[in-house]
Amino acid sequence: MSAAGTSERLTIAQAVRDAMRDEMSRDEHVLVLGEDVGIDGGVFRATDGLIEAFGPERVIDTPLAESAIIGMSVGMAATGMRPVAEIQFMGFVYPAINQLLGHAARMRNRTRGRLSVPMVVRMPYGGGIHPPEHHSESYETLFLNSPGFKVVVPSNPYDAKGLLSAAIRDEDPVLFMEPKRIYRAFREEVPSEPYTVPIGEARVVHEGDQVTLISWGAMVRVCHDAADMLAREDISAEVLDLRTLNPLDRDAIVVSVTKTGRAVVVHEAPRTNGFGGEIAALIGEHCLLHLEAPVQRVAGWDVIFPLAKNEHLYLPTRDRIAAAVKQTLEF
Amino acid sequence: MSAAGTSERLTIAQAVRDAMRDEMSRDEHVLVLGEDVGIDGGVFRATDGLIEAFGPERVIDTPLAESAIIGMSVGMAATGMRPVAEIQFMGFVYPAINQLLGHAARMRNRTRGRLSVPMVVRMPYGGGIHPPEHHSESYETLFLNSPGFKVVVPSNPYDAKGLLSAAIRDEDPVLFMEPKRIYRAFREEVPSEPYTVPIGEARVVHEGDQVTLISWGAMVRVCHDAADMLAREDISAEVLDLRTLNPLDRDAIVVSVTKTGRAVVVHEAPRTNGFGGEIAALIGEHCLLHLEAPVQRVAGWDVIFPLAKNEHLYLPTRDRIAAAVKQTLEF
Amino acid sequence: MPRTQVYSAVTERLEILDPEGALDEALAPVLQPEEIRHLYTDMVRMRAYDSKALKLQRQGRMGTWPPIRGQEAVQAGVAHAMIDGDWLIPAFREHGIMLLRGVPAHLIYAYWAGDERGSCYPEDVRVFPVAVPVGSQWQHGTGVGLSLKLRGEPAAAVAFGGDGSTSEGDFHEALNGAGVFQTPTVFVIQNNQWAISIPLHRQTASETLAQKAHAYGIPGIQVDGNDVFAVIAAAREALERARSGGGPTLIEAVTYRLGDHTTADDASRYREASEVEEWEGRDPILRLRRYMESKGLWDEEQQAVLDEEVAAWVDRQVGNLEEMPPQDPRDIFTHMYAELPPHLKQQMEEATGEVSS
Amino acid sequence: MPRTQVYSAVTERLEILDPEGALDEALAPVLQPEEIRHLYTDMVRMRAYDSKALKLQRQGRMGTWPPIRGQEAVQAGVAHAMIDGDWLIPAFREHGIMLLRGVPAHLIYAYWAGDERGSCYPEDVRVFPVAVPVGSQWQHGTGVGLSLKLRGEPAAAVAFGGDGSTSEGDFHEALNGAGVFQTPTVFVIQNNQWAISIPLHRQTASETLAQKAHAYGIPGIQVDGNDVFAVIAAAREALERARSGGGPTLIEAVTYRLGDHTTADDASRYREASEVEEWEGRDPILRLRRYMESKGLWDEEQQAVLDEEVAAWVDRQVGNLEEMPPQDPRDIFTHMYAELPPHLKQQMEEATGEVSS
Ligand SMILES: Cc1ncc(C[n+]2csc(CCOP(=O)(O)OP(=O)(O)O)c2C)c(N)n1
Ligand SMILES: Cc1ncc(C[n+]2csc(CCOP(=O)(O)OP(=O)(O)O)c2C)c(N)n1
Ligand SMILES: [Mg+2]
Ligand SMILES: [Mg+2]
Repeated sequence: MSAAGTSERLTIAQAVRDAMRDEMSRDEHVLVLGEDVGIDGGVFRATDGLIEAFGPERVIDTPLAESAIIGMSVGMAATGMRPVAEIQFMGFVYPAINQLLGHAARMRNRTRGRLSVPMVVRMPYGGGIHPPEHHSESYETLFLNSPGFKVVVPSNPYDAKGLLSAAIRDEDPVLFMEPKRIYRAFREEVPSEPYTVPIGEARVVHEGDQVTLISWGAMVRVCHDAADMLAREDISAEVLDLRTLNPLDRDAIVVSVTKTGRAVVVHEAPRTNGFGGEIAALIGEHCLLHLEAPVQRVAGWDVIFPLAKNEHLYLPTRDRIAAAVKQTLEF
Repeated sequence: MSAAGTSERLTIAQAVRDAMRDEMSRDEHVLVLGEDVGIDGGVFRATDGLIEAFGPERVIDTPLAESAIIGMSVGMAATGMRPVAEIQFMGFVYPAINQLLGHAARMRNRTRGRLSVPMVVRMPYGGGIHPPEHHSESYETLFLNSPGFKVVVPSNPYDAKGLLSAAIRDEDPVLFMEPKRIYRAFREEVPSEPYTVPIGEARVVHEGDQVTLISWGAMVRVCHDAADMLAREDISAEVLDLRTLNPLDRDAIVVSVTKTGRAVVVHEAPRTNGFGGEIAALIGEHCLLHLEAPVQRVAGWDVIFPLAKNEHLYLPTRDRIAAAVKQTLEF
Repeated sequence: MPRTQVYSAVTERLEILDPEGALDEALAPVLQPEEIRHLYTDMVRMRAYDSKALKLQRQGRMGTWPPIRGQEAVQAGVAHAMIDGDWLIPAFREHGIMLLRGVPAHLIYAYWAGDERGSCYPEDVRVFPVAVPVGSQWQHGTGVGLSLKLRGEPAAAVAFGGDGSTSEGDFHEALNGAGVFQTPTVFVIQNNQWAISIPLHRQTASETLAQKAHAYGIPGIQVDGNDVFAVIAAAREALERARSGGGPTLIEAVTYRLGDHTTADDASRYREASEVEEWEGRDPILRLRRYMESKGLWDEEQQAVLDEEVAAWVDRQVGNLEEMPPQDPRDIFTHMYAELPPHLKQQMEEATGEVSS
Repeated sequence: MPRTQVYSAVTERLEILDPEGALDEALAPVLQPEEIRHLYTDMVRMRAYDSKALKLQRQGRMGTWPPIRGQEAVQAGVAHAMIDGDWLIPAFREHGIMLLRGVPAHLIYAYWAGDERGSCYPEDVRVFPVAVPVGSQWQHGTGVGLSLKLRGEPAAAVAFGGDGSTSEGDFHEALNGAGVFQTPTVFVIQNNQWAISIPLHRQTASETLAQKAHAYGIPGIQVDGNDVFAVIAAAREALERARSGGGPTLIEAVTYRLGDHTTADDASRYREASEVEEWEGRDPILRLRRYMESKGLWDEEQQAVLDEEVAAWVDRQVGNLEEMPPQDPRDIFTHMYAELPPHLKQQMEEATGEVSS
C-alpha cells in the first residue's frame, strides 16, 4: 500500500484501467473480456489502451451475451486463467446471474476446494448520469444474501486502483462495482507503481462524534458534503466508507456507532431489504444499549429507478442525509 | 373468505391445484405453463389433473427454458391473458431473473399504466427434502430489494388456496412461493368453493406476550413447535405468520413487538441481508423504545445450501429458535 | 445407409430494387403509385424526425438518442405489411416503425428525453414500449404471438431486434418457443452490421443470420434491408403465413447504421469512414427516389414540397413535446402497482414533501 | 440475381453398427480386438454401477439418482476418443464417462448420496463437477476450450448435455461463442428423447438437434448413440479437429433413457411401455455383444467371468463409499472462500457448537 515513488493525478476510470494494466503485466494469466472492451476501450473508456498493450488474445471483445461472458469466465478461471470480466452496466447483470451465483460463487464449495474461480466481475453501477432505463441501477444485494462473492466498491481513485489489484489477485470471485457517476468527477494523486488496498477493511473518511454516516461508492462523497454542511451547524458527523460489502468490516461499524450512538446508512438501491437494513440490524444486535436513536436509512425509494427527468427525486441527496441526521439528534 | 358450505381435507399441494382449477374455471384467460405441468402434473403434482380438465391450450408444457416461460408470460399477460407460470424449483429461477425483474416488475411503471402484467409465478422453495444441489434454496430477497412483485408465501392449505386465488386475480405480478417441504406434510379442512385470502395481511397463529417469533412458509410450523416447547418452560411466545413479504404488514409486526418487547425472526435463506435484516431494521425504527433485547435472527448460515447429508446443519430448528428466544430473555 | 443426410435446406436472399434504382418487375410487390409515394414520404419523414432528435440532443433538450439513419427501408417496409390487429414489439432503434404504427411522435421524443409518459401510448396503439435489455424483447414476441393464437385473433406479432441481439440466449429461446408453439410471430433482425463497436463477424461465425432459422425448424429469409420493395415482399409473405396459421418466420434485413450507436458513442473509434461512405451509396431513401424519378412518379418540385411539409411536421412534434405539462413527482410511485401500498404511500409523502419544500 | 441462395445446409447421420450387430466395415474406426473387448467391458461395468445405485436408493442408502441405462455407448465411445489433456464438462447424467475419465467410482456415489466430498476429484482428473442447472455447463465447455487454446495446450474440452438442455439460452450462447472464438470444444448432446416428461418434438421444432450447428457456423453431425463405433468415429474426428486448431463441433448422439428420469420420477405417467420396449431392442450393450460374438471375440464364458468381476468391483465401490469417514460439520463453512472470513468463523462456531452439544 506504499504511496512512495512517483504518482499521477488520475480519475477513477483511469485508476481502474491502470490496475488492470499492472495486473496483466504482472501475471500472464490475467485477461480482460466483455462487450466493447477492445478497440472501443469500453463505453466508459475503463479499458482504454489495453488491447493495444496486450493484444486481442488477452483483451477479448465478446459477443453480446452476458451469461456467456461469465460462463466462459467460469470455465477459464477453473482451469488456470484469471479473467476480469466487464458487464457493461450493472443493469445488464441479470442474464448472467445464473452463471454468477449458480456457478462462480459455488465452485469452490461444491468441489470442496478442488476447483476455484479466481475471477473479477467489473460493473459500472448507480445513478447520476441521466441515461436510459436499466443504466442507473445498484444491484449489490443480489450478491449479499447469496454467498460466495466478495463485493468491493471504491469511492475514490486511490482505492479504485488498490482494491481492483487486490481483487484480481484474490483467489475467489470478486464483484467490483464502479461508481460511474464519479468515474471522471475528480482526480487524485495515485501511486504509479502497483499496490493493493486490502479487501474487507472500511475506512473513516471524516471524523465525528455525534452520528455515523455509513455508505460506500458514489454516496460517500454525498455523505461528505452532508457532513461538511452539518459541521457549519456544529453537528459533528463521522463518515465511514465501507469499501467492501462482503466480507463486511463489522468492527469498524460497531466501533464508530458505539462512539457516536447514532447512525444513518446511505445507499442508492431501494430502501426495503437494501444492505442498509442489514447494517441497521447489525447495529441493533451489537450496539443496542449505545443507541440514542433508531438507525436511519436514506436510500432509493421502493420504485423503479426513474428516467432522467425524475432522477433527482430518487437519489439520496446531501439535504435528505442532513435531515435524517437531525431526526436522529432530535429523537 | 367464507368457509361455509362443504369442505375437504387437503394438503398444500392439493390446495394449490384447486386454486388453479377454480380460477381457470372462473376466467378463461387464466392459463398454466411451465416444465412438466401437463401430462406429468408437475414434479410435485401441483398441477395434477389440470390438463385433463382444461386441455393443452390452457395447460402448456414448455420447452426447458425459464427465461422463455417468463418472457412469454410477460408477452401474454400484457396482451390480455393471465398466465400462471411454474418454475420447477426456486433454485432454477436465475435464468428468468432478467424477464422477471427487468420486465414483469417494470411494465406498469414503464408505460405509466398503459400495459400491465397480471401474472403469477409459482415456485416450490426451501429445504427439508434432501434433494440434489439447487433444489433447496429460498431466493425471496431477489424480489424484495427490487420492487414490482408482490411476494406471497403460504404456510398451510387454507392460506395456500385463498392466497393463490387472490394472486391470480391480482392485477400485478405475484411471486407465489410454495413450501415444498410441507406440500404433503399435513391436511387441513379447506372450503370446497372458491375464496380468497387478502394479500398483505399477516396473521398471529399463536398468541403470546414475552417474545414475537416472526416467520413465513415452512418455518412457521417450526416456530410453532418452538413456541409449544417454550410454553412448557412457561415462556410465552407469539408466532406471527407474515404470509405476504411484499407488501409487508408492518403494523402487525409493530403491534406484536410493541406488546412483547422482544423478537426473533426466522427464515431459511442465509442470514446476511436476508429479509430478517429488513424486519429487524423496521423493528428498530418503530419499536426501539419498547425493545427489551436485540432482535435475534435465526436463519440459514452464509453458506451454499448443503447437500442432503449436511442439510440438518443449515436449516433453522426448533432448538435454535428456542435458544435465540432465551437469549432475548436473558439479555 | 451408414452416412445419410438427415437434414438439407437452403437460405435465400431477396433483392428487388438495386442501389441504382432498377426494379426486378417479376418479384416486385403490387403497389400503386400512391402507395409508393407514401412509402417514400414515410421514409423521408423518419429521417427528418431522427435528424431533429440529434439536433435537440446537441442543444441539451434530448437525452441519449439511438439514430435510425440508414435503416428507414426496413421499418417503412415492415410497417407497410402490417395490419391493425398486429402487435409491434420493438427493441430501441425502431422509432420509424413505431411512428408508422401509431405512436405519437412527441411521445417517442419525450421517452428519450427521460420522461416515462413517453411510453404511455394511446389505448388503440398495439405497440410495446422500448426494450432496453438487448434480446429480451424476442421472448415477448413469442408470448404475444401465442396470446393472439390462443384468442383466435387473425393477427400477428412483429418483434424487432439487432444483429447483436441474436447472440443473447433470449433470441434462441424465443425462436425455439415460436417454432414449438407455431406462434404467429415474425422476427425481424435489423442487421446493421454493428453492435456498438462489435462487427457482425465477431458476433457470430454463421455466414448469415437468416440461416439461424434452421435451428428452430422455421422459415428464414435474408433481404436487402435498404430495398423497401424486398422488405415489403418478405414481410407480406411472413405476415400472411403467420395470420393464416402457418407459424413464425425469421427475416434478416441487411442494412447499415449510418450514424453513431447513440449520441453517447463515437463510431470513428472503431470503424472506417470508407465503410460508411460505401453504405451511404446504398441509401434506401435515395434508391427509392431514383426509382420513382425514373418512373415519373417523383420530381424536384414534389421533393421541395415534401421537405417543407416534413420540416413543419417535425417542428410541430417538438412543439407538442415542449407543451407537455411537467410530470407529477408522485408518478414514480403511483404506477408501481395497481394500488399504492402503505409503505409506498409513506415514501411518496416523504419524497414529495421534500420536493414541494 | 434477385432471389439467390446465400446458404445451403446439410446435416449428416452416421451409423456403423446396426441393431443386429452388423458392421459397416468401410466406416468402422480402427480398433483392435482388445480395445473392443475393453469398450464392451466398460459398458457392462457402467450398467452394473448404475443398477447398483438404484438398489442402494431403494434401500435408502442413496439420494436421488439419474440412471444412465441405455446411454452407455455414447459415454464409452466419447471417452475412448479422449486423451489425457482433455477436459470433461458433464451435466448430471454422465456417470459412465466420468468413471472412464478417472473419477473414483465411490465419489460419484457419495455425491448423489448427498456428500459434497463426492465432487472433490483427484488433482490429475480433468473433470468438472456435476452441473445441475440444465444447460449452464455448455458455457463452461466454451470457456475451458478457450482456456486451453490461449495456453496452447493440444487438448480439447468435451461438454455434455441432454436434448432438453438445447432449449436453454446458455446452449445458444455457448455454441455461438465457440464458433466466434474457434475454441477446441466438442459439444455432445445425449439426445435420449425425453426431458423428464417432455418429448423431443415438444422441445424444439427442428428435425434434428445436429442441424442447430448451422446457426453457429460450426460442423454438426448426428450419430446413432447406441452404436459405439459410430460414436467413436464421430468423436475422434471432432476431437482431432479441435486439438489441431479446427474449432468446435456439435455431436448429436441419438439414444434413449431406458429408466425413469430419476429415482424421484415415474416415467409410466407420460410414456408408453411399447416405446421403451422398442428401444430395449436397440440396446447398445447387446448390440456390441452380438457383433463380438459374430466375430468370435466374445462368448458365454467370458461373459460369466466379466459379470462376476464387475459385480465384485461394484461391491468394492459400495465398500469404499461406506468406508468414507463422516464429514466434518465445519466443511460447509470452510470451503466457501480461500480464507474463512470473520462472520463465517463466528457462524461456524455457533453451528458446530450446537452440533457437538
Ligand atoms: C443485455 C444488455 N447488454 C448490453 C446492453 C448495452 N447495449 C445497448 S445496445 C448494444 C448493442 C446492440 O447491438 P444490436 O443488437 O446490433 O442493435 P443496434 O444497436 O445495432 O441497433 C449494447 C451492447 C444492453 N442494452 N442490454
Ligand atoms: C435450469 C433448470 N431447470 C430445470 C431443472 C429441472 N430438471 C432437471 S433435469 C431436467 C430435464 C433435463 O432434460 P435433458 O436435458 O434432456 O437431460 P436428461 O434428463 O434427459 O438427461 C429438468 C427439467 C434444472 N435442473 N435446471
Ligand atoms: Mg446492430
Ligand atoms: Mg433428455
